[in-house]
Amino acid sequence: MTGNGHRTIPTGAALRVKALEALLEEKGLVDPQALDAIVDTYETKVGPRNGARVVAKAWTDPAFRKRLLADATAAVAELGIAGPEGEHLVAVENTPSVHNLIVCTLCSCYPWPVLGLPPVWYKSFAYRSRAVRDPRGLLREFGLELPDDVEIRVWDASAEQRYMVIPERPAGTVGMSEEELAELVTRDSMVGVAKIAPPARGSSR
Amino acid sequence: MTGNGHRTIPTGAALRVKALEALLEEKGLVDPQALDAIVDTYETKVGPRNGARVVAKAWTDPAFRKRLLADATAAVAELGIAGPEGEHLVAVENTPSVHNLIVCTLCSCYPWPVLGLPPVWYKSFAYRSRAVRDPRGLLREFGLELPDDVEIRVWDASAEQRYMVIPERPAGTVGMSEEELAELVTRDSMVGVAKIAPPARGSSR
Amino acid sequence: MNGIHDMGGMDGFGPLVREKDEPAFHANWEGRMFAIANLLIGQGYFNVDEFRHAIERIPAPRYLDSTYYERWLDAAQTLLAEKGVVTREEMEQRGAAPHPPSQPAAALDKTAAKSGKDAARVRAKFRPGDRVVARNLHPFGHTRLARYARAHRGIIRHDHGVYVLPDTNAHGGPPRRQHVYSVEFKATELWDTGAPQNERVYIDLWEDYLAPDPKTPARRAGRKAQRGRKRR
Amino acid sequence: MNGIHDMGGMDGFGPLVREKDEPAFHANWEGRMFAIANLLIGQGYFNVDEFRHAIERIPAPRYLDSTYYERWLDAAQTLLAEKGVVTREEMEQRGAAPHPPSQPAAALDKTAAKSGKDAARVRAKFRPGDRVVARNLHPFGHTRLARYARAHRGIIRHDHGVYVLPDTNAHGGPPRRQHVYSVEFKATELWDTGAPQNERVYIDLWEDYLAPDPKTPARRAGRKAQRGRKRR
Repeated sequence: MTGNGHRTIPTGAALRVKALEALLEEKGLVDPQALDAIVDTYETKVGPRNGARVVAKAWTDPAFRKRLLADATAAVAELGIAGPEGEHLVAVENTPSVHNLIVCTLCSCYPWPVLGLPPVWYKSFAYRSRAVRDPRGLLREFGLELPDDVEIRVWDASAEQRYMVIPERPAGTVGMSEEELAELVTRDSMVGVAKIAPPARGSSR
Repeated sequence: MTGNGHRTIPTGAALRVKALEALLEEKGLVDPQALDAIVDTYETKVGPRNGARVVAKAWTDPAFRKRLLADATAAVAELGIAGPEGEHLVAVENTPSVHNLIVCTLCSCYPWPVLGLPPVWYKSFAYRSRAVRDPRGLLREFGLELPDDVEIRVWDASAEQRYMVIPERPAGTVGMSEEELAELVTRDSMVGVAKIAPPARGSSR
Repeated sequence: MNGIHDMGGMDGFGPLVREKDEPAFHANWEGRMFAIANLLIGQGYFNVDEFRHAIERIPAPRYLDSTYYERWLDAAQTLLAEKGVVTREEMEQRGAAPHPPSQPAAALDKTAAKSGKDAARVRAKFRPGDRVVARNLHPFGHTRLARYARAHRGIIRHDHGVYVLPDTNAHGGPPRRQHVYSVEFKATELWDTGAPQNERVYIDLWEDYLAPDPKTPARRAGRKAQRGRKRR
Repeated sequence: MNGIHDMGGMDGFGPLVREKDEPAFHANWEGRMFAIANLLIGQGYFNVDEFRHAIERIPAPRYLDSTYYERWLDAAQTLLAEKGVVTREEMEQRGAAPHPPSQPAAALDKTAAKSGKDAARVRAKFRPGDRVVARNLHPFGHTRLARYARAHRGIIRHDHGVYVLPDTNAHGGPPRRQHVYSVEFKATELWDTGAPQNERVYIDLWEDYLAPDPKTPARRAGRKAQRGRKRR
């Protein structure tokens, strides 16, 4: 019991879920293959690489960036990205003077189609409770020290909108391709708990 | 884990307290006999019978009642009642139109010298959380249904004041002595979660 | 309800703990639970607001002592039993006894229920720039109005359009459709006046959660007055 | 701090459970723990505000999963270790390892620390009948201003006299002595406007927790004006 919302010790939940699934299947309420398909989708198909493609395109295509900031749901659909918890996407953009951070204090809402399922820390009580009250202190624990004059905007996803952060394009990336840029974009930067480091010299090209 | 703040299963706490006490005694920080004396005081000497004596006197001695409502600390001292958590006593009086209830939402402050140590339910999360928000619903769980037109006053002991309720004197007690009346006064009535029932016919005259 | 789930602004949960190279699911059962809940919602056995409320109804000590998907399991079982889809007894017999919730589901707030007559209202009451105050609502049922916002003043920044109000939708009430707004609150308003001046929290709030800020003359009134003057 | 201890007005703790013929202590160790803590406070090893704050600093999940005297044990051990009276190692060696708190003790709020200059203020700022608002303070340290009262309006009903402010006393700050008032709040103000009209909550609040209600002309100001008029 760490206050972290996650235990590594196995619990009775495994047996309870197994029994519940068997019961629901016997009653014909859930189709085991449909369950397999959902699990497979979130284990292999949906994840932060989707969001990284969106960010890289926004960095390199000013018209796309504009469409993304105006209507993120429609913009990411251009890249074939859509799905549950992405029906009402909102993209918020970091600048040298504004830093954005996303949270869901009431549960753990998260933009699944662009970022995949949230990490345990995003669902943790520490993150949910502190993001709106002490964002600077929280970011410091992520190793991100923001200058005092940078404005922090915290987005609490309490309704149907799901937020993603467009991080700042790092220095030293002039001339890189969209694909190369997408490689640099981390999940944490799209939640707003990290910046993107400039690429290591000579690593890409 | 019942949300009740109390478990009946033995825990590691017993061993930890034993170890701590031994350590503190070895270092000469606490005197085992002083500990014995404190435990004995609250197990045998201090309890709701003190409060019952106060209430019975207030019912039968109008001048005392007046002093009690004006300065309860001084008034109960007349009966030889004093001690920790009783330094700043306040007595609040129930009437046919006003019902008082005491709680400490932040911890479990309680007027020890007049009522003894609080019962587990007074310290429970259910009581602490609900007394200020839904006193009628809470009292209903205690079996006390108050008419809608009775005003409820909840006293949250968030500072040094410690509250006790002077319940209404029940019907059918005319002519009873102070000692007989004191027998009728329950702890729950002095917290404000119960009324005092009229005495059973013939039980005490 | 003012449950433990409503933890924005609370202290006492200790430092953040992170894990390297985290998988989508930490165990097979987590993936199955995720899929089961999504399928049951998708098939209409219960809706997402009912599901969230069932999670909120997990007794607070158990909520804090559970992992994320353990809470999903408790909530799904609670709803399956309450809706009679699978009985409590069936689940018990299979070794998957549902854990009793802290309160029953049927806690449709009086205020929310009464206002069902407004179901068709879709005209926006507020516009970007309007000053508002988050109402001090404390329904015993489900709400998405976080405690830390209540009674605090903000500014409408964006109108997200029309959505169904969770407060009734979680309780089988009429589908109240209304505007949802992004409301900007200064940290100095939500927390201490000593909070940093350049921190803001944006909360998405249904129209029913908001009232015009009585402290500042409503822009709306100003606009109407102006229009009136033009007509004259 | 906005800890789980500050649970006034929360839901999710289930029904009340009562026990018949309850003893003063449910086990020998409970009595010993009660006596140890009282003796340590009485002898000055720590004060009651520090002790309360140490209880509040128990991580929230553990707080809810502990019994009353288990919390006393955690808090006493935390303070003994932090104050260097008994080292963590000594306790560990005896099989009584202290549980780490959710945050360190040294969280003296900036605002509280700054106002130390007022230590000698004992004149009452408010009088019975004055309308006040509980300030929206969110110190990271100890406070006795419950969340459910913050930003809400009430009426001063009684002046209890002068007491030391816990917010500084729990953190080794200067002893700020000031008036404590019994403040009456209507349930309709604290909770929904739909709450019963004839329910009131009386909360004892230190003067620093209160501000004059900006919404209503202060009686004080009115009295002063009257006095002024009389003098003329």
